[in-house]
Amino acid sequence: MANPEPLNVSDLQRQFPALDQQVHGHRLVYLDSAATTQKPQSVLEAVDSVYRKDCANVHRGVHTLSERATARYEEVRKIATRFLGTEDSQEIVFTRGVTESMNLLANTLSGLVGGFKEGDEVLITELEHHANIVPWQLLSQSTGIRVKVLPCDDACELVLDDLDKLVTEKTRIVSVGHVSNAIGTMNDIDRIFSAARGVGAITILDAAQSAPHMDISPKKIDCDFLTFSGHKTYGPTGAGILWGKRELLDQMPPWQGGGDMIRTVSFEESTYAETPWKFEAGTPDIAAVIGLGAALEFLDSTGRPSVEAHEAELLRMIESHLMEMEGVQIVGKPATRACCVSFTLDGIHPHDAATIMDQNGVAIRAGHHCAMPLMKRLGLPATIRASVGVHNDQSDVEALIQSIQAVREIFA
Amino acid sequence: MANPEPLNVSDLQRQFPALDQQVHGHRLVYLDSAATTQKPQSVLEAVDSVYRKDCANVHRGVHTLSERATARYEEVRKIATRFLGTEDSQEIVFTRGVTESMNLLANTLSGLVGGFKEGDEVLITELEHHANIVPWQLLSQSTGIRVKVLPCDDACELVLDDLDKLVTEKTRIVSVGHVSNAIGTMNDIDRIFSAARGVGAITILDAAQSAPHMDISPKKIDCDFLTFSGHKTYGPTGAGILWGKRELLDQMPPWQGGGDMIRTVSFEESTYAETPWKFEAGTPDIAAVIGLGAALEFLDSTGRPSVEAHEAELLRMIESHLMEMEGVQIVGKPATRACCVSFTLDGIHPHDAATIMDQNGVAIRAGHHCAMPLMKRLGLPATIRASVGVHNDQSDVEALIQSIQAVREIFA
Amino acid sequence: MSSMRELYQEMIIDHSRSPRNHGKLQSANLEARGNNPLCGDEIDMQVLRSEDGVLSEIGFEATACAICTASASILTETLKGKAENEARGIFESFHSTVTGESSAAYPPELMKLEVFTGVKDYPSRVKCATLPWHTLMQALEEKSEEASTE
Amino acid sequence: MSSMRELYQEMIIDHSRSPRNHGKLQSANLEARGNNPLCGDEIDMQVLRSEDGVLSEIGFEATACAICTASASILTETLKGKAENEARGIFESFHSTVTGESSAAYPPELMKLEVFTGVKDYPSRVKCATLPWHTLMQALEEKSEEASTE
Ligand SMILES: Cc1ncc(COP(=O)(O)O)c(C=O)c1O
Ligand SMILES: Cc1ncc(COP(=O)(O)O)c(C=O)c1O
Repeated sequence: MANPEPLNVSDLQRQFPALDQQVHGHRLVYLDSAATTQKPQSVLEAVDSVYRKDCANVHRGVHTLSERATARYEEVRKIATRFLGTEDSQEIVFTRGVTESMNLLANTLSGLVGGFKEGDEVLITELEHHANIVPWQLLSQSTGIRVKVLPCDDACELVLDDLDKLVTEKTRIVSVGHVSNAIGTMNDIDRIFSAARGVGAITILDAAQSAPHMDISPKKIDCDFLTFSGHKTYGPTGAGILWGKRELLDQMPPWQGGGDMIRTVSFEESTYAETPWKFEAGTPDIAAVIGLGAALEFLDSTGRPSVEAHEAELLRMIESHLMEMEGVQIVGKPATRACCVSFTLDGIHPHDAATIMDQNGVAIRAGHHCAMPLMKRLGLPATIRASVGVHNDQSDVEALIQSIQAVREIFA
Repeated sequence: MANPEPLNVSDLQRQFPALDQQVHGHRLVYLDSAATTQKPQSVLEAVDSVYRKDCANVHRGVHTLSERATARYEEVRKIATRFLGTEDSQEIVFTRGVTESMNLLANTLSGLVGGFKEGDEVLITELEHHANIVPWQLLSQSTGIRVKVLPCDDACELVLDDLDKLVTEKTRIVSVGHVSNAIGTMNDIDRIFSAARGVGAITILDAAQSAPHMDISPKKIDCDFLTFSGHKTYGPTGAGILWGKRELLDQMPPWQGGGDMIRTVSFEESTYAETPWKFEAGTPDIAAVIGLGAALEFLDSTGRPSVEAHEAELLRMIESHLMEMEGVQIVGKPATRACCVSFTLDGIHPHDAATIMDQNGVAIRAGHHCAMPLMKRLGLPATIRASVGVHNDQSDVEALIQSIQAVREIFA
Repeated sequence: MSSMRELYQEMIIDHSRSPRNHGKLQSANLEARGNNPLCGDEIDMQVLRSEDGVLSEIGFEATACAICTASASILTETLKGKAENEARGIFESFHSTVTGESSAAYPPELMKLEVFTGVKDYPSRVKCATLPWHTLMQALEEKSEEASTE
Repeated sequence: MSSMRELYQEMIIDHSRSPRNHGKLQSANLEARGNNPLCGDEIDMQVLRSEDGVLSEIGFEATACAICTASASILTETLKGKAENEARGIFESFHSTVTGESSAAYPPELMKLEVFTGVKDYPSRVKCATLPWHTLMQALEEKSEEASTE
């Protein structure tokens, strides 16, 4: 593959108004994109213009503002379809984000498999975010299905050799994160999903931490469902995408009831709208969806191969700097890394480090990263996580390293 | 009661940027607030400033942006508590709006009543919006409970004499709209809820169409739960409020699973966060919630008794104009009216009327208003609905009437 | 208001008030129901298709706006006596004209359809004009599902 | 960095590295567990309360940040030997000082608590300082629930 065009990072930086601020007297160095990304000007303008010009409810209105709002809202399904490289824009369901998508799936997939029965299994992994654990636990409580876990090794790589043992005739669903938000491990999705397909299981990809960084076309990643959060993809809070194969979505019952998701309502019986509207009950987050459209166009315009290459280089720089420092332990040694680097400082709790780093203008995350089972496996209460976005550059990496030095001075 | 201060409407109008536009060469006359309200400048600024300055995920961050975002987000619980005249800000649950609130309740109230059993009943009314019908129908399908309906008469007033017959020992939940979004009927909530309390039923108020217009303090309206949508209360799309009594919320199980709603997660078992966080799984719509805070402060600052008096006067004007016109039928004759007036034009379908009125700059809604069962009861496929907000004035009423005249000319 | 006069031309008002071929067609051998859930328009179309594939009779009943009713009425006048294939071709050109995809003029014998051209400027009303046509196609497919304009 | 030096004073670093009264108190007759789910801090506090209501022994174990650990350590030093009522009063003034509600100075015998005053400027860290205190109160209440700083 030819090298992608280098990113024009300084141009990108100028597009993020929030980066242009001081924190405790220092330039803001934002290394917490895995929690939520900053938003480019075009997204801010999209949201603002909805409220300034096209502020109306969607779908049911005949008047001009409502027609404009509806057209802009529905246009985002087409933008998302292009973003994913798929064809059918009715495969795009708007949710609040990955969490809501997973809950929707956990509550409606029974319609596909003809109901869950005791003994059925859902396979997840030890690297998952709580959003891909708790919905299945709740489903397990109400249906008796079992949640099985593909373990990871000390390098925080999934133990793929266990697949044969764990993927069996009982496996109905395999739901896996593409990239671990706690460690940065990029999982071998092809191998996991091909095992799943082998037993006829439904495959779900949590693309929360891959969508902002790489191409996630379902044509390449052969899966049944895929979901990501807009707010981690340079879009507003409140809107995310659940993509699913049309024939599957068509067979699933609705989840939430209310306006917009119905065809007819009577007190005796109601009939439901077509896919995807049957999954979008009530007034949707119109402005956030329209903002998400702008975000996906922004990301597409940067050239995703360039983003991937640029961020991989930043992560390599961070890793090699950290490896040179004494008393720094990098957590996990994934073969392919994206999104972030997690580490700990000997004798210093991550929260103390985070406070001192923030004092130096460096925003990172300290904690369990909503991956408590993984933290338990690693025997760590928390880690420090530096995650990257399109606007980060070498000077951010240097500021990160300096701020770690400052932490060590305080605790010297 | 002393007359409230008159609203300073021209001042209010200037606060809504979207009103300052032309539609088909005419000044925009927005009479569709019941679908969604326009947003004042302060709300736009609140949302925008989140993305420009305080853009971070909430609750788990130690860094400055995250601390600011968390503080602003949690502050809205206090603002909402003041808005409702209640005391405990942990009684405020953020949802996307009334639809999500109703689905949350339908899925978690079983935790309060010790599980639903066949024969249990939920009472709603013939005036309800689909958001207060379909969730109970779905619950009925999964649990066998029955949905009973308090009918309305030809004036679109609820038949309260039927209460004794319909509210029985079997009634577990009584869920009623405060003001009908299709007709404008203000229901006698006190009488309905006191009957409900008499049999120990849980009471739920759909305040979607009363919150923007009047005081809805749960201290006056004695109920267990109350919900409204931010986007109909001058706030952004994506955020609404579910208020509930603390001791009830505490007893209810969570609904959606994921990050933020947990205390601890392990593959064996998870424990959940306290009320209200256990109901807020995943990254919430941070910007919309903060915008909603600005909207509630805006509404409080206008003086709600003044809003109520001003809007009541506008509705009276619309009604009396319509009564003078030939070939116009007002739908419903509620004793107390808020929010809107619904009507039909002889021999002219509401959708044709809506298109022609829009051509005159007048935005109204034509359709079934997500109240299909009511429309069937009335024998109408649709009505024309003019609904009012704080920024409407006499000139808007005149424009409305002129636009109806224009419709009649086309169809003369 | 001139644009409104263009949308609501005399012919549309006339057909909506006195729809042709209105009322259930008793002799029909094909039928379908269509609805537009967003505005509540409902239409039933009945067709008598002869053995050689000619739509010899078309009837309809509707609770719908002027544009939908007039569209149904003019549809019946236009397609009655046409071969099924020809009818499909006319559907295609009608559809692409009212959705704004094509601006080709109709051939002289279809000039009546011209009155719906203005609809393309009113996106939420396009479905009103196309619903009867979609419903007819549904009837010809012998599908049991309702046609819908979602 | 002067503000960081103020937050992480020598005394805090020292107590976090060498916490006093650390380790399970075997003679305890009261205990409670506290956690801060947002950052993962976990603490177990044990108390030996004598019959006349004096907190004669206090011990703790913690997996927590420097501020939380130092707060627990200094708590034990400060409250050991105090009557329960007096301990509650000290909790109140500590709590209102670190949350910024009060800016009253501590009496001379409580001057050690002064080192946590800087915490009030770091809202997300206030809970780190108060967790041990909340947990102690939980133990005194003889409540079975975990203390939590949500
Ligand atoms: C891998 C992964 N999955 C799921 C989520 C949940 O996303 P959201 O909070 O937007 O619903 C996150 C975000 O923290 C994540 O990193
Ligand atoms: C009375 C009533 N209830 C519920 C709703 C649903 O609100 P939302 O679409 O914001 O969830 C509406 C809005 O149309 C309404 O008018």
